[in-house]
This record gives sequence, structure tokens and C-alpha cells, in this order.
Amino acid sequence: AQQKPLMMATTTSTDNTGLLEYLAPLVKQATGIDLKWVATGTGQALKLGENCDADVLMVHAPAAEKAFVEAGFGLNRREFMYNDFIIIGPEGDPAAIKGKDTCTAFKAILDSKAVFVSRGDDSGTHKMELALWKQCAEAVPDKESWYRQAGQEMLATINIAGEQNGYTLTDRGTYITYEANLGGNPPLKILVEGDRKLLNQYSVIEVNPERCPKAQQELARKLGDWLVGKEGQDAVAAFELMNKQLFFPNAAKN
Amino acid sequence: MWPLLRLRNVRHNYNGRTVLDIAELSVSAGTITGLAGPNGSGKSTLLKILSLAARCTSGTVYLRNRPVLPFDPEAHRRISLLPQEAYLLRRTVFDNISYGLKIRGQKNQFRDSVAAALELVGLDPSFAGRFWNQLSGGEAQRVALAARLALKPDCLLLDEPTASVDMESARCIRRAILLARREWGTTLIIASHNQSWLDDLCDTIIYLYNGRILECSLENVLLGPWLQNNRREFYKELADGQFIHVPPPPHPDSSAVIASAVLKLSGAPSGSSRTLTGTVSGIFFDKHFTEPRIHIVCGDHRFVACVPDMNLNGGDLLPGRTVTLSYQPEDISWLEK
Amino acid sequence: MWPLLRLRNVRHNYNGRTVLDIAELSVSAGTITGLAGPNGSGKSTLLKILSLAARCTSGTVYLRNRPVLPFDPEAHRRISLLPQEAYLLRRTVFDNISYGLKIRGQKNQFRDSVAAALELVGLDPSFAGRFWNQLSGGEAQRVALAARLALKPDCLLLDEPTASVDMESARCIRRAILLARREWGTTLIIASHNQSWLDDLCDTIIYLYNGRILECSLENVLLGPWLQNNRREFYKELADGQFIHVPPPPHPDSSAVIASAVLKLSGAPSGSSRTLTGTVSGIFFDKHFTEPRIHIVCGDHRFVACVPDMNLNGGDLLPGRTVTLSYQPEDISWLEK
Amino acid sequence: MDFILEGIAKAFVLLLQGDPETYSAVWATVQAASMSMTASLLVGIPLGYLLGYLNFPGKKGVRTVVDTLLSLPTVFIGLIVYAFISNRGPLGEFGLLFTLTGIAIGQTILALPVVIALTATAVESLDRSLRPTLISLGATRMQIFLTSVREARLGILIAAITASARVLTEVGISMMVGGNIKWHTRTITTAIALETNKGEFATGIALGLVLLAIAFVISFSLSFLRRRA
Amino acid sequence: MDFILEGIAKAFVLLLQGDPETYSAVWATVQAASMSMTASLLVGIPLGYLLGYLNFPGKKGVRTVVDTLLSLPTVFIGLIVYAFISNRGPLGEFGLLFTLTGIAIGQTILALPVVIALTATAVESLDRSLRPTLISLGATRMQIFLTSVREARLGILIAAITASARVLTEVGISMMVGGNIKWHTRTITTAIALETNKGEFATGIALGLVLLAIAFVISFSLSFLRRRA
Ligand SMILES: Nc1ncnc2c1ncn2[C@@H]1O[C@H](COP(=O)(O)OP(=O)(O)OP(=O)(O)O)[C@@H](O)[C@H]1O
Ligand SMILES: Nc1ncnc2c1ncn2[C@@H]1O[C@H](COP(=O)(O)OP(=O)(O)OP(=O)(O)O)[C@@H](O)[C@H]1O
Ligand SMILES: [Mg+2]
Ligand SMILES: [Mg+2]
Repeated sequence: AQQKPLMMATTTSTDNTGLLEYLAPLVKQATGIDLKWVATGTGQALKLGENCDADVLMVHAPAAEKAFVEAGFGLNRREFMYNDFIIIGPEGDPAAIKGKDTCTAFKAILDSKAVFVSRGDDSGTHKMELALWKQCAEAVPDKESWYRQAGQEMLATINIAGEQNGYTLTDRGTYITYEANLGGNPPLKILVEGDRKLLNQYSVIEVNPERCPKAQQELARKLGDWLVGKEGQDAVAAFELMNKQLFFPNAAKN
Repeated sequence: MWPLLRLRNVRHNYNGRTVLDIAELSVSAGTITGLAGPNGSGKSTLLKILSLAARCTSGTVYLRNRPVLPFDPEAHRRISLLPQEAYLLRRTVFDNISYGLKIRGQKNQFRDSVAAALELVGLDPSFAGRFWNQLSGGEAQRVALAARLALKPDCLLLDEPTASVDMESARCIRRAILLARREWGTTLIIASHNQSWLDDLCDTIIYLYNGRILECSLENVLLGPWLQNNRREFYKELADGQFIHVPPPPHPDSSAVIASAVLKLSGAPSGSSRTLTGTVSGIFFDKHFTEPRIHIVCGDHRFVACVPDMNLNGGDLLPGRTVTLSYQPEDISWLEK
Repeated sequence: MWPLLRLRNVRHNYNGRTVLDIAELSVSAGTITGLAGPNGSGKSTLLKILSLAARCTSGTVYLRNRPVLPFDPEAHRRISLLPQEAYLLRRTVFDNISYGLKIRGQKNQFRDSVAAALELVGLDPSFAGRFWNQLSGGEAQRVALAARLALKPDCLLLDEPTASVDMESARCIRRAILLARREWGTTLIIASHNQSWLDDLCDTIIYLYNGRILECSLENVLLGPWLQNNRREFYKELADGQFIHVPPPPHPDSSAVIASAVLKLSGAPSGSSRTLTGTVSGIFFDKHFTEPRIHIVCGDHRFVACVPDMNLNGGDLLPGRTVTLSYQPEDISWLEK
Repeated sequence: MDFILEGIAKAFVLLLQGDPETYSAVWATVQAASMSMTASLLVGIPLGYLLGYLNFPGKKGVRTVVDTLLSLPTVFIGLIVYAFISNRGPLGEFGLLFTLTGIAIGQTILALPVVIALTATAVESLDRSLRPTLISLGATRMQIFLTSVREARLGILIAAITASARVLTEVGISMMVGGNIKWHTRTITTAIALETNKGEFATGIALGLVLLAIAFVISFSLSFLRRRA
Repeated sequence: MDFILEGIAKAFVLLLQGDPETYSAVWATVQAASMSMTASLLVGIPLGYLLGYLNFPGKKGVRTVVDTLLSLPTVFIGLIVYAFISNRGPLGEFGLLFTLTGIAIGQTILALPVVIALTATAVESLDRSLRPTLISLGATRMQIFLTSVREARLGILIAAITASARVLTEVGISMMVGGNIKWHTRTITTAIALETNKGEFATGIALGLVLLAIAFVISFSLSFLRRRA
């Protein structure tokens, strides 16, 4: 009999960049697993896991993930890759943040009241941004008129920033897509990058079969094993968008 | 044998206003019953109740002594009504006429029935292909009638079948009604304002007034208001200045009814009798009366009187002649409000 | 003075079929014109064209010699039509009657106009508060008429104003029509199948047949088909077995028309004349003829004949008597198909 | 602006070259919509007929409720259906989550108020003499229903078209209940949402045109029912 | 399942305690919908009337096109409007992007086919003797239009309700053109989408109920127009 497909809940970034479509056939070939996925916001992906509607999760919000595992919804959280966040903004750079470190840049934006567009959707990226505000400027400038909360996907958020000549925090993958969409000459440029603080960690979590009897933990484990294994790590490293590497395997540190 | 249809203590209200109140009414099988009465007297309401197309507010309808309600499985398909405002389905004339046959589960072979029904109402067979909205007023009315005739019902109720129908077709419809009774044994009840057509066709005529059945006919109805002169007599002035005198009315606005037999053609007043002078406008023969009937116009009003044969001397009563009518005011009766 | 309304070479088609074809027709101001003709003869179509409610396929309508089209700014509000199937707005009777006044920009004070219009058609003022769907057939018809009378139009066209209206109200409507002409100088054109009502009311009557205006009246029309006997004479058998002989018809299905003057009451056939025997059903006085007119039933058919005064001997012509009619077949004419 | 023109061109390519992903989404859309439209017409037309036809106390209240339910947001319906068919929901065992059947259930809830409200209005607008006429011709209650529906066909046709347009264009239910799973539950609208998210605006436009093509086929074939009303 | 009950409870809290974010979204929704409904009714009712009333060659084709446009996906409309009003688009200088006015433009395009198609059907279903009757009473073309609309009020009312339901529940346009910017262009539906994405299902349900409450207020107040038809 044919094996039931493995249901994965994941975030839009892995789907929108094409990573999963690239990995799925490799997974099938190596493990025989038929991978199906639902790409949503991180919050909804975790909820799907909580409701036993997925077997495995691939997300990037470490704090929420840890809480998820601690609540007994998931097992065996394994970090397996990262990409990085960057701060982008208009070429004119009104807050003059180009080349500064992350915290200086955030403070400069705050002081100059330049437009900053936030994802505002509780996604991994949003959570990272909130953490940075707290860390660098003590408080999130929630009600400031220059602080625009889009509540949308990354790409839409970048577009909004582009239309409004604002800054935003984005993952590099989406920025590459954006750059390509605008023919390589987008109005928003990378202004801050490479800071250790800007790491975007992805992990894979198995749904706890004690809570969800139907969850296919065995297959989930198999997928996780493959991802952190050499084959998976190499595959991640080899994935390119517009000839640029997007994700960096880092399972080794587990 | 029980009457085919019988009403007992039937009362019907619209928005709390009673428009029909009939203690008892029977219609025997195979008869043709006419229904006459002014606008709003309840004819259409009565026909809807009799045909089980509507339910009366209170009271019972019996079909051969069995109480029946709308959608009664047995009665439903045997009684058919031509409503006053018949709706034509948004289809062809053919589909309209065959509709009743189709829903009775009859298969195909409508062609002959439809052609026969069209002929009965005097329409050319070519009308079958017309659409409902390609008909003149009278043609539409006749198509609606044909749709009922095609069903050959046991009991057929017609509400104003000749309204906006030409005279030739009215005669045609009369023939069709007589044929239905003769060939299919259909019992008919027909409401119409075409009094002479109705008189000519029906075995009996029921007069409705304000929702009640009248004992007399409605030949000469005079509406109020009534005035009183200084001798405390009640009267009304006609358009030509003559006065008509009546007994004390129950209400100043009541309607008086003067039976044709009350109006005598003996010219001279005698005792307490009063006279009216008018012009003869026509003489008729009406099968419900043994004597011919004469129409006399006084001012605006047309009176009907009976002509006992002995009164006929020469051409005195021919149209255009002036005659004098006499009557006893006490013989005038009142309609209930 | 130019005629108020005039048609020239008017032709109207529905789906390519010509239903109206009038070379010339004039209506003078202040007259009451009747429109008679069988169902489908084009009366409603003609009224719609005359009232500028529809545009004819070809031809011209003149108002006082000025060609006019529908929505003509000057004519539009001065001509009003009561359509055969008048639509009542889904509002109260009051709103229906005041609608025309309202859209003419008249401010308030409808109350008196509405009450006056209701009275003209013989409806109680309490009807003003009723909703459109709380009326009987005849009441609705009269409300529609009242809505036109309230406008006091210069020209009023009525399509079957007395269909489903009771006799008393028909008289009331007659009075209202005469009042409109007298008080407001209204010109009226009225289509009706109520021949005697129309005869009584109108100054002239136009007869329509198959969309054309007839020169004669439509008193005695005999429909085909016509048979031929072995002497090559054309005839038709009446329901009682008598034969009626006609000259060679243009088409075996043509309709013959026998003017009332053609039917003589002199009993004995002379020369080439033929006879018919029948029963008198009524005698009338009709203001369009100097002599009284007599209705004679032969089988199924009712003939109208003129009664020259000299022919009246005693009560011979009273209803119920049997009489013999004679006619010359050559005097019978044909209707165009 | 360019992406509009590009999208129009791309729509032809997708349709004419038989792009398998597009056809998969078309097929998913058609399947889900057929199921939901069948269900909502079968249930909604009789209910709408009764609502327009009968007079009962509280009828006005029912109409107001139906009118209100026209404004059920699709994501809201998606959430409710999800709650029921999620593995932890009362109907979890039927495995309807992330299936076209699941989508169709949600779409039926979406379409029902449209069908009911518009059918009721069409039936209410029928000539008031239809009912007595049909009774007088001997029609049973069922035959009165069927004939009334046929007489009100213009109104009910547009009810069906409006409801199917609502179903064809909805995203929230397909996304939430279907999961937008490629080759399985990805419908045209979820594909449009995905492509737009990816910044592939031209592809979004192209897929939108594909959806309009389906809608055109539907309204064109139904327009023949409209002849001679 | 729990989140449904939780959401119902939360809806009361949001509404009764006057949650500012919710009220901001309600206000944005109401503003955008008022603008778009005003525009689409003003334009759509006359166009629908003409479409239902006039007979002209090609009428059937126009109807089929309008019926097809009922299926315009909201994201598609969003993309088209975005293309025009983005800074790089031909109307960029008016600064309509990420404004409620921009959303209203898209919603007008969404609502127009609904208003036109349903109005045309309502007008077509009018008694055929209405027109000659009005002409015979002396009504001008404009008065015939106004009176016909009033006579067809049941059908046009439901057209308005259906269109406003479509506008209130759409997400694609508000998201794409409005940008779902908190305190500015975040409408209830984009908020629902956001909360659902965040996994805050209960809040999504609560906001859905808030939207239904708005819809109820609308249909309840309009239901008085329905008396005595
Ligand atoms: N749907 C209704 N709602 C309220 N009142 C009504 C309704 N239908 C009829 N009526 C009233 O009931 C009474 C009887 O009406 P009905 O139609 O039976 O009269 P009718 O004798 O048929 O009159 P007509 O000769 O005008 O057809 C009238 O006073 C009329 O105004
Ligand atoms: N809308 C239409 N489409 C096609 N044919 C029509 C239409 N209306 C009327 N007709 C036909 O045109 C002819 C004239 O119709 P019209 O209504 O003028 O007759 P009428 O004299 O008023 O008849 P009636 O006495 O029955 O009212 C008839 O043969 C009728 O069948
Ligand atoms: Mg009646
Ligand atoms: Mg006519």
C-alpha cells in the first residue's frame, strides 16, 4: 500500500522562495517520504501543529518554538539552517544608517522619525524586529505615525516600504526575490547586514504523537534526520535563488 | 343525491374586514349558476373559496357532503377556476393550455386537446405557437379559458370570463359552456357583470351584495343618500328633476332595491302610489321571466319593469316612446349594509 | 381649426406581422369617439399610438397638425391613456391617484383632487387608504381610471374602461366622461366591447377589423368558411338548419358583413331575395339611428335589423314573437382579410 | 503597469500551452465549486422559495438574518469549518481537512445565503396571481414550487450566477480549509494569492484571467436559459 | 472547537470594552465601504436599469460580460488598481496607494457588476405594463427611471445588500491596495486574515462576529424599506 503523505506546516518564506519545492523530490528520493505542506504565518503553522493537523513543522521563531515544545505539543526541536536578516531602505537613506551596526541603525531611525514599515504579523521576522526595538530603543514605537504596521507577508511589506520610501527589516531571501522582480534595480537597497544579531534560525519540530495519535512521528523523525544529515545539509547549501545562496546549513551545532 | 358543492357558515376576512358571510349555499351537479353583484361584493372571493383555491376564514366547504380543504387530493383536480386576473405562464399558448394536462401526468398527445380547446374559445389554431406576451387583452383572456376547458373538469368556476372579450367570442364561450355541461357533465358557476349574457346562460343566478346573498335580484338598485322633506317622507332626486319616494331607510346611505314587478306600467296613480315618467330604451326577452322586460330611462337612471302581455297595446312600448311607471313606496325594500 | 389628433399612413408591426394599417384618421377636439372591433383587431395598439405611449412602425401622428413623437415635451402631459391592463403602483390608492399630479410638480393639496377623482368613479373616499393589492378587480379598474381623471387631461384615451366594472359604475363612468368633456373640454377616445354603452356615449364610432378601419359598422358579421352548392351558390348553414346565402366570397374563409339596413322585415320573398326566420330577442333605441333597432335570433346567431316605423303593427315585433327577414344576397359585403 | 500586459500575454500561454500546474488548479477550482454549487442550489432554492412564498410570523426576522449572513467573511467560515474538521474537531475522523470536499463544505456555507436571499426575492417578485392560477389548474404543492421556480427563472439564474461567482473567487476558505497544497487543493484563487505574495504579479493577473475565462464559460452557457422570459 | 466559544466571548469584550484597534478597523471598514457603496449604487443602478430596460442589439452579450465580471477575483482587482495608483503607475501622483480611498476604488469595481446585474434582473422582472402606464400618466424618462426603481425596490434592495456584503467581506483589495496598515488602512477583514495567520483563531472569530454585527445593523435598517411591497 502506498504510504500516507507527510503533512508539514511551514512558514511562507520556505515556500515562496521555492526551497520546499526544491527539497521535496530529494526527500522523496532519499526517504520515500511524500511531502505535502501548508505554508502560512508562523503562528498559524504552530496552531496547526497544536491541533494535530500537521505531522511536522518547519518554522523560524525560536522563542515560540521552545514554548511549543515545553507545552508538550512538539518533540525533538532541531535547528538545521539559517539565513540572515537585513535592514533595507531608500537609496537616499534619510536616517543615514548605511553600514552602521543594527542597534545604531534602529536608534537613528527612531531619532529621525523616518518611515519604518513593520511586518506587524507576529511572524518570525516581526518577532525579531520587536526584539531589536526593545534591545536597542527600549520600547516598540507602536503608535508613532512613522511606524507603519503592515500586517502582511514579507514581500508585500517591502513593497509598502518601497512605495513610502521607508525602512524595513527583511530576510535576505525575500529581498533577493524583490530585487529580481524589479529587474535588479529596486528603490530599496541593503543598508545594514552581517550583524550577528540578525541571524534567522530555522528548525524542524515533530508533532507529539502522545497528544496526536494520528501524527506520523516516525516519518517526521525520518525527515528531520535527513535534514540534519549530510545529504540534507548539502542540499540546503546548494539551493540558490537568482544565483545566490539563500540558506546556510547549521545542523552541526545541535 | 347530495349537492355537488355546499357552503355552511362561511365567512371570509381580509385584514379583519369581513367581505363574505354566507350561511348556506348549495350548487347541484350539472347546473349552470350565475353570480352577480356590484364590484367588491365578494364574487371573486366566493369563487376562490368554492374552487378550493383559498381557504375561508371560518366555515366549511362540502363536496358531495364531505368537508374539503384546499389541496384535497380528490377534489383538487376535479374543480377548476378561471381567476379574474388569470396569469399566463411565460411560455407559449400551447404550453399554457397543455400545462394542466401535463401536471396530470398525461403523456404527449396534447396537440389535439390544445387545438380543440382553442377552437372552443374561437381562436385560430395558429395561436398555439404565440408567446404569452404576444396576445391582445381578449385573446389572453380566451387562452386562459381554453386552458381550463382543456381539462374537462367536473366543476368549472369562471370569474368574468367575458371581460374584454368581443361579442362574437362571448357567444362562442357561451356555446363552449353549454357543450361542457352537455358532453362532460360539467357543473358551472360563473361570475359576470354582463347581465344579459349571464341571464341567457344560467339556470339560476345568485346575487351578492356586500358579501351576503340577496333574496331578490339586483335589477333596480338606488344608492343613497336619502333626503327627507317637510312631510317627513324620504326621497331622492333623479338627474332629470323627478323624485323617487321610498319608505324610511335603515340608514340615510342605504341602498334601495325595487323589484321589476313593483314597477307597474299602468300610467295613472291610484291611492298611495307614486309615478315616474321615462323613455323606453329597449324591450327584452329573458328566459328567467315569463313576460318580456322593458328598460325605461328616467334622467340618468335606467329602470327595468315587467310587461304583462295584457299591457301591450299597439306600438306604445316601442323604444323611444314616453311611458309612465307607478309604484307603491312600501313595496321598495332595503339592502343590508 | 386642425383636428386635435391625426394619423397618416400609420402602420404597426409586431414581429413582422402588420396589426395596424391606417391611411388616415382624424379626431376633432371636444368629441367622444368610440373604437369597436373584435379581439385582436388593433384597438389597444391604435390607442397606444394615438396617446404617444408607443411609436408606430411607420407613419406620422399629428397633434394639431404638428408631427409628434413619444415624450414630446408639449404633448406628453396633455394626453393620457388608461391602458387595457393598467398597472397599479405598489402603493396606496391615494398614492396611485396622486402620482400623476405629483410628477407634474403640483405641491400637496392632493387630498381634494384624489377625493374628487374617487367620487367620479363611484368609489368611497375611504378607498384612498387601501393598498393596491386590497382591491377587487372592478375596484382596481376604477382606481386606474380615477388616476387619469385626476389629471384633467386635454385628451383622454380609455381602453376598455368598463371591463369587469358593474353596471351602476359603468353609468357612473359614463357621467364622469361627459363631465370631463363639459367641464375641462377633454377629447375622448374609448375602446370597448360594451357596444350599447359605447353607442350611447359616443359621437362617432370607428370600427376596426384586422387593423383596418371599416366603412360600415360591424353589426352583423358572419365568419367563414363558406360552402358551395351544386348551383354554385355560396352559403353557410346556421345552427338551426337555415341557410344564409352570400355572393362569391373573396376567400372561402372571408367574413361577410350585413348592414342592418339590408335585412328587411317584409316577410315575403320577392325576386332574387332570400329569407330567414327568427325570434325577436329585443328592441332598442340607439341615438346613432333614427329608427329603433331589433335583435332577432336565428339558431345561434343574433342579427340586428332596422325597424322602419311604418312596419310596426301592434305588438308583432315584441320580444318572443317569430318574424321573417328578407335580404338580397348582393347587398352583403366582405371584410378584407 | 507592465505586469498587466505581461499577465494578459501569460494567460494565453498558460491556457494554450496547457501548463499542468494551471490545469491542476483549474480542475481543483471546478471540482470544489461544482460540489458546493450543487449542494447550495439543491438546498438553497427550496429554502429561498419557502422564504419568499410563505407568510409566517417572524419572516422579516429570518430575512434579516439571511441578509446578514451574506456578510460572512470567508476566513471566518474557514475558521469555523476548520474547527469542525480539524483532527481535534468533532468531525476530525472523516479526514476532510486539506481536501476539496472540505473546501466545498465551506463554500456551500458561503453560497447558501446568496442563493436563499436572491431566490426569495425572485419568488416574492412573482405576479401575485400565479399561485391561485396554478392551484386552479390542479397543481400540487410540489408542482407549484417547480413552476414558480421556472417562472422566476431570471431571478434564480442570477442567484446561481452570483453565488457561483462568490464561490469561484473566494480565497479564505480554500486557504484555511484546503491549505493551498500544490497538485491537491491549490485552487486558482489560492494560486493567485501565492503568486502575488511571491511578487509574481504578472502570473497573478494571468491566473485571474483564467478564472474569468471559467466564469465566462459558465455565464455564457447559462445565458441560453435566459431566452424568452 | 474551543476557539469558537472563546471568539464569541472575545467579540463582546472587543465591542463592549471599546478596544481601540478594533474600533479603528471598524471605522476603516465603514469608511471604505461607504465610499465604494455610494459610488457603485450611484453608477450601478442607472446602468443596471438601462441594461434591464432597453432592448438593443448585443444586449445579451453585455449581460454575459457583466455576469462574467461578477467573478472578478479581489486580488486581481487589487493588482489592477495597484498598477494604476502605485508610485510608478499612471495615477501615482494622487497618492491613493495605502489609503481608504484607494481601497474604495477597488471595492467599487468589485461591487459594480453585482449592482448592475441584480438591478437589471429586478428591472426585467417588473410587470411589462408598468412602462406604458407611467408614460400614460405623463412621466418623463427620468421619472420613469425613478418610479421603476421604486417599484423594483425589493430586487434593488437585495442588490445593494449583496454588493455591500461583497465589499464588507473582501480581503484581497484591502490587503493589496490598502496595505493592512495598522491604525490606517487595517479593515476588519484584513485584521481577521492577519490574526488567523498569527494563529490567533479566537481573535479571528471575534472580529468576524464584529463584521457580522455591522452587517446586521445594515440589513436591519434596510429591512424597513421592505415593508409593503
Ligand atoms: N387581497 C385583499 N385584501 C384586502 N381586501 C380585499 C382583497 N381582495 C379583495 N378585497 C376586498 O374584498 C371585497 C370583495 O372582493 P372581491 O374581489 O371578492 O369582489 P368581487 O365581487 O369579485 O368584485 P369585482 O366585481 O370588482 O371583481 C372588496 O371589498 C375588496 O375591496
Ligand atoms: N406584444 C405583442 N407581440 C406580438 N403581437 C401582439 C402583441 N400585442 C398584440 N399583438 C397582436 O396584435 C394584434 C392587435 O392587438 P391589440 O391588442 O391591439 O388588439 P385589441 O383590438 O386591443 O384586442 P382586444 O379587444 O382583445 O383588447 C392582435 O392580433 C394581437 O395578437
Ligand atoms: Mg372579482
Ligand atoms: Mg385591447
